[in-house]
Amino acid sequence: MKDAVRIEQDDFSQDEEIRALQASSKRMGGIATFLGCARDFSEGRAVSEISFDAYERMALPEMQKLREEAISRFGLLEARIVHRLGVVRAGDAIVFIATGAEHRAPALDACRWLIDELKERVPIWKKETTPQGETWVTPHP
Amino acid sequence: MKDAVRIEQDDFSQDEEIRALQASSKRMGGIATFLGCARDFSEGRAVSEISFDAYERMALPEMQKLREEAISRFGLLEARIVHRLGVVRAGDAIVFIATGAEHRAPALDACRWLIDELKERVPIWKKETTPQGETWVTPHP
Amino acid sequence: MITVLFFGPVAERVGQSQLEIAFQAGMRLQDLRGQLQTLYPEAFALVSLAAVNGTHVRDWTVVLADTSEVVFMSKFSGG
Amino acid sequence: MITVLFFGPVAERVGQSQLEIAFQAGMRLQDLRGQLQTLYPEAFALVSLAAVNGTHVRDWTVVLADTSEVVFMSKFSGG
Repeated sequence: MKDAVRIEQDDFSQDEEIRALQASSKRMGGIATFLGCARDFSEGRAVSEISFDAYERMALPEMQKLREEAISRFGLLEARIVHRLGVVRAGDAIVFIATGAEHRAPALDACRWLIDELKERVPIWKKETTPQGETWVTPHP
Repeated sequence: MKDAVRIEQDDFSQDEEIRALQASSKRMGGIATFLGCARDFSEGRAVSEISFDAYERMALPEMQKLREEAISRFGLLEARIVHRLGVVRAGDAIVFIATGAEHRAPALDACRWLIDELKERVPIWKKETTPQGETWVTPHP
Repeated sequence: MITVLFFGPVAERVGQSQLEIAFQAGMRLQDLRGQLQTLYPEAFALVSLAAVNGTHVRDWTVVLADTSEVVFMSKFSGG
Repeated sequence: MITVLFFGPVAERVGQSQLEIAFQAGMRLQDLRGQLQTLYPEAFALVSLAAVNGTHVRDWTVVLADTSEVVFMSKFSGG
């Protein structure tokens, strides 16, 4: 089975991730996921592709810490986090988070917390290619 | 493509549902999902299977209304809701909700709203089979 | 005739999922409930919602029409 | 030697993703930042975070060791 926390070039299957999540416990009654994907339009400009730069030495451990924090903070049974690097196009997956708990509330709360924290804490940067050239994305305040 | 709102016996693929959701727009940057699944344990009792009864004449239109309400209330690009009937066992999917929006916050908000409202508004009842016999589930207050 | 449907725990306690009840002009939802409650008190102890012709009805004084489909329901537990 | 790494928009403005800087005993993170800021003011206008040896550092007065890996980073935009 693939690691619960990964940074990788390749696309992944949501079904496979959910199966891996569920494999950890038969007590899982609620699974929440968030999938961040590439849009063909951002800040009023057409976007043809998105590429990434990451400080992987720090990014992967930060993602692993986030998973562990979420599990203990929300009492999850399991959580998985995958972030892609390389080049992606409109519709492609960028980040995937899945959280599983006995009941729905902690799974939903943890999923939102994880994507919000990931954006704050994981050293990855996004560059959009538009007809006007390439631009590094500035995070919204 | 399968309908965006369905009540069905068969299991479904999350990947397929996500692809159908994404097909509606290239502007989708955030997709949230909730999967409710059967647990092998509930209220202190082992559960071997779960079966359902539904007032389908009302259930499907209520789910369709929920989808439309969620789309307009949260400004979603698309939403899908699937509920299974028949008999399911531990780990099997029961209900699936997927919401897609330009940004993550409305997708996450709408997903939670939809599962909460579905439980309040859709006439489906769950029966758990335990070693002590069969019990209709009483919703938590 | 009015068709009355039951589902889940209510159907289990009634012992059937469908009844046909003679229609009477001016009959209200609460009248029908009253009649059936006397016959199936245990089932109706669970009833907290009703639907007429597939639509949730909150006003128990609504007047029923002949051939109406009425459902007396316990709290939902789907999802 | 101290290895300094840059990523994303900071690397673009510096024009490279790695520099080797001579280590000086007692050198603080803020000293290194000051040196590089003078050389790459546009890049450092974006810098709001730093990491030493893979760990986020909030205290800019921390003393660096020889062979430290230091990263000056702009706000993250992953996810």
